[in-house]
Amino acid sequence: MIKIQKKDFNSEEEINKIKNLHSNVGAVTSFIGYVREENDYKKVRSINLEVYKEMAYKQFEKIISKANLNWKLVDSLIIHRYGKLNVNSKIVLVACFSSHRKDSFESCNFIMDYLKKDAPFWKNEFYNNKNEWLTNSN
Amino acid sequence: MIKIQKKDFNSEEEINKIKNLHSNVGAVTSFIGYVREENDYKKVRSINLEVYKEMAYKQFEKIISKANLNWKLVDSLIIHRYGKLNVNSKIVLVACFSSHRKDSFESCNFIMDYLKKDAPFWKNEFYNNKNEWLTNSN
Amino acid sequence: MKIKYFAWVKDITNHEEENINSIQIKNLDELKVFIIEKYPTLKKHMEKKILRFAVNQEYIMKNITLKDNDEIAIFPPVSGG
Amino acid sequence: MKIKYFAWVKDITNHEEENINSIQIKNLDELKVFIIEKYPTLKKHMEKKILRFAVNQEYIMKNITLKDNDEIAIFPPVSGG
Repeated sequence: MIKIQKKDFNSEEEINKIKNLHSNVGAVTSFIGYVREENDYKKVRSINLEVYKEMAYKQFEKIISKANLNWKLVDSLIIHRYGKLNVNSKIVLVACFSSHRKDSFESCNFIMDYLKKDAPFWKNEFYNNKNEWLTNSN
Repeated sequence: MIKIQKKDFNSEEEINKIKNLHSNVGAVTSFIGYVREENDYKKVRSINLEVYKEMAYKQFEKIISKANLNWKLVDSLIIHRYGKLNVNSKIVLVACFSSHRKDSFESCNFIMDYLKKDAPFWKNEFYNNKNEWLTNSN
Repeated sequence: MKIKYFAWVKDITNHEEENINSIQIKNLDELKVFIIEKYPTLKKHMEKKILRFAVNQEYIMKNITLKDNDEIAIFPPVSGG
Repeated sequence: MKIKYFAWVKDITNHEEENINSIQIKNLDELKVFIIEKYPTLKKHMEKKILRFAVNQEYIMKNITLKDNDEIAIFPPVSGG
């Protein structure tokens, strides 16, 4: 399942909704990313996360397909927020459901790797008196 | 934080309690283990998980210390249940809190590796008309 | 074709999206030339190969033919997650 | 000293724990001999090196001296998580 939304999520509820569909799931590895207070020695107040939604859905579907080729997954979940997010807010949840631990761990790491590299989201960090776009290069 | 308890837990609440203490946490990797319906081609109804509690606390503390030597962790959490657990119940939650993703992923995996190998818990699986202790060898 | 801009590229173009219909733009390279002429500030970023291009929501690294109903996005490196 | 048994070892001994006080048991190897004599069924598991031993909640692989107030646990391989 893929969700791209402004609102916060409850990871217990979101994971349960999927877990309840599958009695053969023994392992769920999940990753939650948060807005940190400090980045690159600057005090962050909030971020504005911009998204290219249609592309994000398409790219998330692709990466989940790739993960399914490489690991035995029963199900998977990506929730990525966008819009204004204060310090300490959740940004992203990735959860991978499998019978055995190794598959869920490795696929969750794989999906996060991809997501960081290719998912079309852009962070605009707000400090006390200015704001700045974050990019890998530039 | 280490908890060894009979009762179920809410992973969102448990993770939030710790996350709320630390504004420098950007990454939480967690693992949840569940009772699966089928194990080794046998239909499981429930398990009884026996624990050597004093030793489990001591061993969990040790492994968390080891994880802290190897990775930059802000905090960590192990909740391990014991007693009678029905199919689909949560057994264990391990969550690792760090500034960056790599530390939380690798340490969570490390703690689970250890836990599976050395934590003094024993599963007694109940099937339709018999029960059986699970062990690595034997 | 529809062109979409994101993050600081959008700050430079002052548009989220625009429709460009020119018989002179038959492929991505020709679109890049057109964009630089319209937004000269983007030139140095284009030259440093900082910008990313997506055609119909897929990353495109080389020159490809463009069709009238294509959606082309131009944006800086991503920073999600 | 206090001896604790877990899982199917406990099913064999029929005790969760017991106190053993013998001047003849000065180390772990001597305790193992005593245990096998008391619970002959455990002998084959002991010989196959299936059993695990913990002294004061720490795994012990070799022979060590035991003190009166030590807590010794005997159990099968673990299966937590």
